[in-house]
Formats: sequence, C-alpha cells, structure tokens
Amino acid sequence: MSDAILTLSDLTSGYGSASVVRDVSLDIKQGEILAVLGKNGMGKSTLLKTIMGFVSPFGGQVILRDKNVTKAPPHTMARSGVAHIPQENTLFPDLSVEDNLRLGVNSDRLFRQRLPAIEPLFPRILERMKQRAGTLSGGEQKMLLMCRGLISHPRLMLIDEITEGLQPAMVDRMAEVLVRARDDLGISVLLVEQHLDFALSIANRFMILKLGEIVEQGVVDSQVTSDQLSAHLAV
Amino acid sequence: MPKSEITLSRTHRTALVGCLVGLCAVAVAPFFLDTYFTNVLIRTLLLAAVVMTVDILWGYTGILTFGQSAFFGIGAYACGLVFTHYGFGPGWALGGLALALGSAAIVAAGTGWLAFFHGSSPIYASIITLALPIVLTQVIYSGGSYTGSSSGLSGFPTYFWSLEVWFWIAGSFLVSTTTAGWLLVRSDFGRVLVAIRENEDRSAYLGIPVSRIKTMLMVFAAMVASVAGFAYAAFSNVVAPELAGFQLGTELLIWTALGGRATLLGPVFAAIGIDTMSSWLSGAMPFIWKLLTGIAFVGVIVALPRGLAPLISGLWNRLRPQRHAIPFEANIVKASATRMLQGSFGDAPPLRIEGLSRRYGSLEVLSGVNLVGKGTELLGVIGPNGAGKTTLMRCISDGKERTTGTLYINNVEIASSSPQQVVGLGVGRSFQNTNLFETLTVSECLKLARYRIDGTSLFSRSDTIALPQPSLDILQATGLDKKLSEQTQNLSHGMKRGLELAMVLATEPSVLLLDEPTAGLTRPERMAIGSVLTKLTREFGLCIVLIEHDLDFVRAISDRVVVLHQGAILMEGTVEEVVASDLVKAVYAGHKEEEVA
Amino acid sequence: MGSVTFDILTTAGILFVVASGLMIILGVMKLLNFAHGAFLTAGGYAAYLTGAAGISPWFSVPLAGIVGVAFGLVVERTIIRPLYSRPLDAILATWGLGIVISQIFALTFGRGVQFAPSPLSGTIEVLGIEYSAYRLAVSVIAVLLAIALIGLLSLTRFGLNARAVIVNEDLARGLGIDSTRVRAITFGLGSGLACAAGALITPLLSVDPNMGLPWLVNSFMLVLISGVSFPSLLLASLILGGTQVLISTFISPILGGMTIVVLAAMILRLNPKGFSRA
Amino acid sequence: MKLKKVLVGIACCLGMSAYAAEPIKIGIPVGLSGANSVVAPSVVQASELAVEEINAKGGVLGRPLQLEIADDASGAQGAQRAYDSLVFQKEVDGIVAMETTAARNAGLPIVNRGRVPLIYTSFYEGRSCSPWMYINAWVPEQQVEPIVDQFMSEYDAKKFFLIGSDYAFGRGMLKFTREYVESKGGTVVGESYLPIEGSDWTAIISQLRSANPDALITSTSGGAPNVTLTRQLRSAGVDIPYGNYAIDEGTAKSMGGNAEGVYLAASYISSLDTPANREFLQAIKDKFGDDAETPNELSVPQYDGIYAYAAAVEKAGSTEPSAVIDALSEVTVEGPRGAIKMDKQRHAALTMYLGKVASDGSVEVVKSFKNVDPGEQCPQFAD
Repeated sequence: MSDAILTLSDLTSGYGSASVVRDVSLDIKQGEILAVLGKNGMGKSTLLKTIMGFVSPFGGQVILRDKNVTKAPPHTMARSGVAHIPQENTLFPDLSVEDNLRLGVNSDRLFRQRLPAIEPLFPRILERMKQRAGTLSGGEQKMLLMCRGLISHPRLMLIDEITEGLQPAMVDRMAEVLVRARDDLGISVLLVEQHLDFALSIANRFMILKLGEIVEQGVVDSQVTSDQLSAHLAV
Repeated sequence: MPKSEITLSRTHRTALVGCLVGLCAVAVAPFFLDTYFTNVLIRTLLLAAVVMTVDILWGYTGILTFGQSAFFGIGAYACGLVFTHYGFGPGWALGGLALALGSAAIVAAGTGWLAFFHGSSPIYASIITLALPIVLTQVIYSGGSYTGSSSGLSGFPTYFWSLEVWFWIAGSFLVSTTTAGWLLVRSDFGRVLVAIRENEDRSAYLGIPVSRIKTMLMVFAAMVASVAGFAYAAFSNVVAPELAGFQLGTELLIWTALGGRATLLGPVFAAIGIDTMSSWLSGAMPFIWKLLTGIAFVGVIVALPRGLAPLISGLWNRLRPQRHAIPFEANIVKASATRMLQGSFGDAPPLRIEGLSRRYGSLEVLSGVNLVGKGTELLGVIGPNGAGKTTLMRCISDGKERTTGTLYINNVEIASSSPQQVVGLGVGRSFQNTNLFETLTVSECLKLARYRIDGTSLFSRSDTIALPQPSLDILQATGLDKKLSEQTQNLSHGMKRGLELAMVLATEPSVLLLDEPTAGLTRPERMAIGSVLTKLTREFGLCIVLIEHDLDFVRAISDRVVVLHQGAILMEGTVEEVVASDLVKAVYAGHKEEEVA
Repeated sequence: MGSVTFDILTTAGILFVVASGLMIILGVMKLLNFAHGAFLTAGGYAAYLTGAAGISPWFSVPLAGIVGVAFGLVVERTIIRPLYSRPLDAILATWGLGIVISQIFALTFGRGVQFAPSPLSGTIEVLGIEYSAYRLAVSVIAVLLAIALIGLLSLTRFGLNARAVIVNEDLARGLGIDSTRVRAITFGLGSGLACAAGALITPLLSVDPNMGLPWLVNSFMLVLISGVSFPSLLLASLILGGTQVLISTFISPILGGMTIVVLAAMILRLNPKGFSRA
Repeated sequence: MKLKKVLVGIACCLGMSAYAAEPIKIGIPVGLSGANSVVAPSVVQASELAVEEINAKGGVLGRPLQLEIADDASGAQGAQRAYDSLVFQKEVDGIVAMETTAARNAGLPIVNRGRVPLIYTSFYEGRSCSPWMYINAWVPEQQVEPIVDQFMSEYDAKKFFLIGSDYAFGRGMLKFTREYVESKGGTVVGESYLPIEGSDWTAIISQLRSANPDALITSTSGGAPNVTLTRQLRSAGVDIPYGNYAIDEGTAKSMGGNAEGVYLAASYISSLDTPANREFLQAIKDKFGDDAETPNELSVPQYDGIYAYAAAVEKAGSTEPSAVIDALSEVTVEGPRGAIKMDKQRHAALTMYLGKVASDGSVEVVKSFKNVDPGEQCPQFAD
C-alpha cells in the first residue's frame, strides 16, 4: 500500500443517473506512468475528474498516499500535489502566459523561485510570457499546460489527451518532458491517451477502459505493441 | 383535442368543490366577523389575489418579480382618477375598470418586452420588475393635483355599499381568481410554465415561445392585479403612491416565500394570515414587527426554500388516512397526417450551410463551413474533441449564434431567428446532457414537445397525446410507453436519452440535429436507437445530422460522413472512405501535422 | 457650463464609488447583492459614529471599510454560501437581509436623520470655478479607487485568482484555488467597499436607516450595463451619470432621477452586453 | 364585543372608583414607524401630558379621557389599518391626528363612515375639507407671508428661487409662494423639484447659481432631503437669504453650523417666552424626565388638539359626534401657542413667529405676526 501514490478501489461515478465509470480499481506507484487507453466517450476523462473531485463518485474510494480523499474538493487535491491537465478549457485564453503559469503555483514567491528550473524544458514558452495564452499555437498551448503542471511540483499528474492535435515533433518533445518528469523528479503520471504510440513509448503500465470498465491491463514491454491494442481502439 | 364530455376530470371536480367551499366561507364569514375584521379582511383578500399572481409568476414560472404592486397601483389609480376627475356612475365604473385592465396590460406588455427576450438573464428581468414600480411611483408623484402626488386621491365618490357586500365582492374575486389560477397551474399550460422554470433553454428548443409566454403571463397577472387594485380603491376610497410602490411589491414576494412558492394556496393563506396579523401586531411593535418578518423571510429563503406550506401539508398528509393517488394516465395516439409523413419539401435540400463561421473573441471555432444535408440522409459529423461539432449544432439551431455565413432550412434563410423560431422552420435538436425537466412526468414532457403543433389547454389537462410514428417507435423501443406517469428524474439514463429523442421527434422536424444521442448507453440501447434513426431517414425522409464518437455506430447507420477538424471541414465521404483516409487516421491518432488544416 | 462639467465628473465619480462594491461581488460570485443599499447605510452610520466619537472624519472611510469586510465575511458564511446554486434565492435573501439591517439601524439609532462631519467644507476654486471641495475630493478618490481596483484585479495574486474564478471556476479549482474562499473574500471586499462608499458619500448627504436605498437601483443598472470590468463601470458612470446631470440641469431633475434606470434598461434591451465590450 | 364592553365597564368601576363613568376614548393615529417616526415620540408625549392634566382636573363631563395610540406607518395603507382599528375595533369617540397628508387622506373615508370627529394637528398644504375634520395647524397662507415679507423688506429681495421635493406639500407650498411673491411685485426666477427620496441636489444648485437670485425658499420633505439640501447649498457656497419651510428646531440644532442664518416661520418655537409655554415645558420635563422630547411645531398643536376636543365635548355636553363637531368651532384653547379657535372654515388663525437659526443651531425669534388668517380654506364651511 504505502508505495502507491494513488489507489482507486471500485470507483464508480457519472452524471445524474448515468454511470460513466464503473468499478475501476487501480494503483500508481511513485515514478510510474500509467496509461489509460480507450476511445472517446469511454469514461477516461470522467475518471480523472472523479479522482480530482470535480465529479463526486457514486461509490468506491480514492486514496492518495494512505489518505482517503474520496470526497476532497479539487483545490485540496491540487494542493496535495495532484496536477490535473484537462482536455478542454485548459487555459485562461485571455490571461497572459505568465498569469497562466502563476496560477499553477500558490504563491508568487514560489513562482519566481521555480521558474528558472522550468526554463530549460520550455524555452519557447518563456519567451512569450506577456503574450495572451489564447494567441499561442495549439502545440505551444499544450507545452504551456505541461509547464504549468510541472511548476506546481506535483507528485502525481493526471493528464488528459495532451497529444491531441500535436505535430509529431511536439509529441516527441512532450514524451521527453514526461519521461524527465518521471525519472528526474519522481513524478507519477496517470496518462489518458488515444495516441497509442506515444502512450506506449513512455508508459510503464497500461489499462484499457471500455464503457467505463477496465477491460484489459498489463505492463508495457516489448511484447505489447500498438497493433495488439489497437483492436480495442480502432478508429 | 378530445370531445368535451359531461363527466368532469378529477382536477376540475376538486377545483369546483374548493371553489364552492371558498364561496360558502366568503358568504357566511361577514356574519361572524366584527366590523374591524371585515374591514381588514376586505383589503387583505384583494391583496391575496395579487399574491396569487405573484406565485404563478415566480413560484411556477420562475419570474422573480418585484413589480406586481405596480399593476395593483395602476388599477387603483384608474379608479381614483376616473371617479375624481371624470365622473361617477355605473358607466364610469366600467370605463375605469376597462382603463385599469387596458393600461395594466399595456404596461405589462412593455415590461415583458424589456425584460424577456431570448438570452436575457433572470437577474436582469428582476431588476426591470424592480425598476417598474419605482418609475411608476415617480410618475405618480410628479402628477401634481391630477394624481394627488404624495397625498394620493381621497374622498372621491364611490359605492358606499355595506361592508358585507364589499366582503363578498373581494372574497368571490379571490376565490374565483384562485380557482382559475389553480386550474391553470394544473393544466397542460401549467406544465409548460414549470418547464420554462426548470429549463428555459430546452423549452425554447422544443419550439415553445418562452418570451411570448412569459410576457402574456405577465399581462394576465397584471390584469388580475389591476382589478384587485381597482376594487381596493373603490372600497377604501383612497389611492396613494405606496399602492404602486416597490415596498408593497416586495411584501407580496415575502408573503409568497413564507407561504410556500409554487403551492398557490400557501401564499394566499400566508397573505391573509400575515397581513391580518400585522394589522394587529404592527401597531403594538412597529419596528420589531418589520424586523421579525425580515428575519423570518431570510430564514425561510435559506433554510426552507419551499416555504411553510409544505410543512403544513406534510403534517396534513400524515394525519389523514392514506389515499391512493391515482396517477395521471395519458393516452398516446398516433398523430394524424403529420408533416413528416408528407415527406416532400420540394427540390431544395432541407439543410444548406454556406460560409458559416463562429468566433468567440479572438478564438475562431468554426470557419468557412459549407454543408448540404439532403432529405433521407443521415449525415455523420465526426472529429476530435474541440473540433467545433457542438458549435456547429448550435449555429444551426439558433440564428443569433453564428458570426458570419448563411443558413437555409427548407429553403428559408434563418437570419437571426431565435431557437423557437428555428424549430418552427423544422429543426429539431437533441442535447448532449440529459437534464430534462426533472419534476415533469414522461407524458408531460411529450405533451410539452407537442406544444408548437397541438397548442395547449389553459385550464384543463388533456389525457391524449398525439405523437408522430417515429416518437411512438422510440417510446416502444425503450419501454417508455410503460412509464408515462413516471417523473423524468427517476428514469434510467437510457430512458432519458430515449425520451429526449422522442420529444425532439414529436416536434416533427425535417432536420434533426443529434449530439451524441447514444453516449452512456448500453449496446442493445444503441442498436435500438440506431434502427429508429435509419427508419427515420428511409421512411420519413428526415435529414439527420449526427455527432458521434463511436465510429462503429456511425458506420452502421450513416450514408455520408463529414470530418470536422479545428473548425473546418477536413473531408467528406462515405464512412468507408473516411475510415480509410490516412488524413483522418492521423487526426484521430494525433499524428496530424498542424499545417495540414 | 463649467460647473456642469464638474457636476458630470463628480456625479460619475460618486456613482462609480457607490457601484464598485456591487460590481466586484457580481463579477466574481455572479450574485447581485440586494443588501448593497443596507451596506451603504452601514457605512453612513460608521461615519456618523466616527464623527460622534470625535475621530477625524478622514478615518471614517477606512474604518467603515474594515467594519464592512468583517460583516461581509459573516454574512457570506451564514446566508450567501448556502445559496450559491440558487441565484434568484440569493437575491431574495440579500434583500431580506437589507430589510433586517435597516430595521436594526432604525431600532438602534431611531428613524431620525444623523450627520457625519465633513473632512472638507466649503468650496475651492478650480479653473476659475468655485466648486464644492468635498465633491471634488470624492471624484479624486473615485479615480484612485478605480486605479486601485484595476490594479488589485490585474496585478495582485488575489486578483489573478479572482479573475481565474470569474472566467473558469472549475479550472481554477483544479489549479488549487479555493473558490469558496475567493468568493468569501470577494464578498467581504465588496461589502467593505460598499460600507466605505457609504461613509465617503455621507458628508454630502445625511444618515438615516434607508439612506442607501435610493442608490440601489441605479447601482444595479450601472453594474448590469458594464459587465464585469471596472473600466466599463467608469465609462458607464460617466455616460449615464453625465446624461442624468444634463437632463436634470436642462430639462427636469425629476426626469433626471429616472434617467439612469430608463436609459440603462433600453441599452440592455437593445444590446444585452451593454458596455462590457466597449 | 358587548360582553367586552361590559367587562371594561366593570373593570373601570372596580379599579378606578374616582370615575364611575366609562372613559372617553381618543384615538391617536401617528407614524410610529416610517417617515414621521422621528417626531412621533414627542407627539405621543404631548398627548399623554394633555390627557393626564385633563384627567387630574376631573376629566370631561366626569369621565376620564383614555388614549388609543395606533401606528399609521406614515402612509396610506398603514393609516387605513390604524383608522380601522381605532374607529371599528377600539370604537374611539374622537381622533386627534398628527400625520402625513397621505395618511390623513386615507383615514378620512373611514372617519366619514364611522362618524368620528377628527382634529388634524399637522401643518399641511391646505384645502383639505371634510365634515368631520378640524385643523389647528398652519397652512401656506400663514407660513409664506412672514418669510417673503421679511426677505423683501430686510434684504430688498426681488428675484426668488424656489426648490422643493416633488410631493403634495412641496408643490403646494411653493405654488402659494410663487403667487404671493408675484402679488408683492417680486419675480420667481426658478422653481425646481427633485423626486421625494432624492438627496443629490447638485443639478438644482447649479441652476440656482446660474439664475443668480436674491433669495431662496425651499420646501422639501422633512428629514434627509431637507438636511442634504441645506448641506449641499452650504458646501456650494450659497449664502443668499434662505427660507426653509421644512426645517424645525430639532433639525436646526442637529445640523449645527450648516443651518446658520436659515429663516423659518412657525406657530410654535420652544424658546417662546410666555407663561403658558414655560408651564408647558416644565410639565413635559416633570412628567417624562430624561426621556422628555423637545416640544415642537407638531407636538404642541397635538397638545392643543386634545384640549380642544375635551373642551368641545364639555360644551356639547356629550360625545355625540355631530354635537362635538358643532362645538369645535366655538371653543377656544389657551395653550403654549396662545389662544386658538378653529373658527376659520375649520382652520384657525394663528400667531406666527419668524425665526432665524443662530450659529449654535438654536432658533431666535426675529418677529411675530399676530393672528395670521388662514384664508379661504374650506368655503363650504364658512359661517
């Protein structure tokens, strides 16, 4: 138990009367990337939102390092070291890049302290601090998201389809950032993805969500290839 | 409409009994009351009728109005002004009453025009109703000796009938208006009001003219209030600006809140009880009395939002022997010769979109979309999240949404039509989320959807709902036809989806916009919906635009697929073509070069 | 003509000061505070009490602000917080609160008119025109307040958090911003501003239990018409306040009294966004 | 109800053996809440004092007086409740009312219906007539003359500017003022009104300054509008002769220096140096001690009104309403304001005092005008 950063047990949640996530149990260890794969509408985003506290679960538990946080509100989760990078409405488009980054940290003092450490990872973002975030290109916005996530010094990141619409070079860049975050900083990642190659290139383990349930899971090694899994995920 | 029968419905029977009991009470009461109480009650009964209208506006329809006193004041001043300045007699009295009704109706219509339009916020509407009595009082003040300014008008000739007569007039006015109100809120139209309160937007998308209904309701409520005001002035022989003031308007709201909003009788009794009590107590402790009502008001709003009436009726229900509630059972019949079945709309395609774009500030969500939807065609719209699919739906169903572009529905340009007008052109839209009208039953929801075509009855409930064949099919396929008297909040997710679809179909659209109609459904449910959709296009000639993530589902039913990406159409073709396309694969898998678009 | 210009500028300043507390609450909390008038009154009594205690009138405004913040925090916790999901009920509850507050003042201080001393009296000559010194001072304070509020929202941490909550509350919460706390602080700040505004305008007026009421509807209109932006509020105060002064001076003060309400309602009817995009 | 009367009767017999008879009930509808609540306590005290004094001298026709006080909330609706309660529930014999015009107008139909003599004791805009009502306070005819005359003679004022609140009293007073000024050869260079709740006089003050009049006369509603106007005039540096119809001694005092130099006309000023007034002031102080309210232009007519009613009952020999109404025009009351007889078309000729506010807020009597006639108020009741 104790080496798991996050443990879910029999988590069920949804909206109104519809169960979108059903009996999901999983755990993530420190410094591990767990890829949750599945098509659109299979409950992946809802799973992240439930962990984060935006959606209250119908049943089951969310344990963050031995602490039951099933009913914790989102800001408490964020302050306990969980960084959520949602898929939609992710930035404040009318705020400057700098303000968006500042919102990743609780205090401006910490923000200034941590900024230099982040700089080498995202050189292009930091050149545009005064620009409005909405004017960044899609790829730059994704980078800004990662940057904002990392500057909060999270222990766990919940990342929702970060590669969507990214060009290959950017996807590689993103993979690099995530691997460094895991290996150098010991950050655990729950990675919701449709981009199989990307997910499998960095994840330690994977699981496949279908209609809200885990239908398959395993360790990512050379045996697991995207072709095998794509049966579940086929376009 | 069913032929009227001699037997009364249960609702009408209850209303009749209640009305008779009320009239009896009014008839005998003066003989048991002393002069003082009769005097106090005559005024209070008239005010209670106004409170009843506040409850219909606020409690049932969700229009928080501070301005109902203005119409009361208009009625009172119509009486005062006519009798003071023009003449007195039966003719003048009727003329004054007509003046009261007419000017109240005109002012209410103007207020409605100001306060209710598609996209106006409820807070804005409330402020307008607050401004109304303030402006009106100002006008009265500046009327000099014509309106009597601050002093009001007094001592004008009036009918000095005995107190009993006035009591009977006031009492029967209250009883009759309350009976009418009671029937109204229990009629099909009453359900429409509740629907507007619970989900104004969705009502508009079912083709219900929300703003017009609100305005009309305001006009009728204003007319009732003005008659009450007229009688008040004629009885008390006094009119003063405070009768039109917002203080009285707020008091009406307070009584409604304390009595229990949307209970109709609660506010009426609260008005009678509290106003009588305050006649007693405010003399003894004027400041404390106001303070206590203020505190009670805040307390009730925060802790007992439904007021005191539910507490009392709850107690009553526990005390009396349990009666079997007979659920309201509706008959579903097939609508005769519906538009859908007629099929033909000429040669023009049902849906034509030219150069559509939508910008939010600097963000361009849709740009230069051209699209034609033919009859008998199921057009799948796919694309990654954020591609602008839902925005596209919104632009088709609300003329005010798009930034540029032209849109034709059945060859009619939609210009800047409001959603209910677009529904009238033949567009039906279902939504992603399924929060329908929580407290309405399935049959009430279906009736709601037929509002545009079948209209609604003001004071009764029809037990027959005529639905087009496809709606019936959906009801059967999902088993909803067995649950017609169930409240929608108790339905399963799949059933809600089915109901949503059945409702949209009940509006008899020629273009059907479906936003992920199968999200969160089980496989058999999906298949059932899929076959209904296929049937809709093949047999009923509908043009369906379907947003869907599940490509298997799309493949099974769709003729043509449009891929939307970053607000523009990336490609168009059959499902097979699209699936085979590397471009689309790339978009979905995330390999796509940004430059491609 | 010159004094009319001053009338317009100072009226706009007063309107801005009076409406700013309402605006910040509406902006962040999407709540129209119907107790705003009562908060203005509370500020008036704070100024009166400060004067009665012999403290320099210059301190009455900050003192009123502090009292207002404390009171606002209590009100938010007890009355407002349970009603976040019921915005129309929140209107009613704050309205009821307004009644309660003014009755408490009536019970404590009586219905009579009280006075707060003015820190500045008489006139000063500006650009060759004798004009009321305190009105000019209020306008200067209004401009400073506008700068301070714009600065608060665009430069400070709290402002950043508040803007984040305004634009996208869920995202803000996901970033660790306790939106409940932001709302509470906002309500405190809004009521503090309202009380301070009450104390500020009191030397021009007088104090009685209903002194805030006449300001209420005009403030609502100004705030609704300017969206959530202090520059727009400044603009709206200038345009609507200016029209009011012009109509009052050249046509009739009685029509002038209705100008803001009627004009704002018409503008909002024709363009529901008002000045917010201006 | 009958039973209750009997019980009350028994209680009286047992409890107050000095008075074997049933008390005469006098209803006092007054604005305990609302705009008039500021002066209401002084009015109630004056009424209580009058009743106590009369009862101490053996009552009226051997019967004690008894007060029934009801709140009229300073408005029409409240007044209807108050009059309903007094006339039909408490069944009072007479009513002495210091009220707003709106409240009085609302009460009159009830008084007519219940046939109860009413003495109205508040100054007002004039010409309110009812077979059941008498008025013992001033009307415009009595108020306007002293101030305008003073401005014309002392300051040689020709151009007058008039400011008012937009309500019946404000308009009524200024209408009469305009007529009076013009009849005396002056001109009115401006007449401006603000809505009754309004307290921002900026625009009107600008109009005033550009009109450049010799004198200013204001008739606002009492309370906030009046004091804010005075304050804003002072801070705008207006220092022409200034007559104010709405100011009273208490307000002048509370305004401190702001009211200095303001002229007012009144039928009662507490600093009047007459034996009757000294006695009255002492009696108030003795009865109410520290809680005593300063008597004023509204409470003293109330005191007189109760004496007038008592005298009329005494003269009529019963509380029979029409007899009392007839007697009311014939009795003279010697009160703090001097001798007052309501024989001028239901109104009374009054001695008016022209006062000027001193720097400490107290009011100095500048001049007095003996027995100013109320003029043609209710010609239908002319004798």
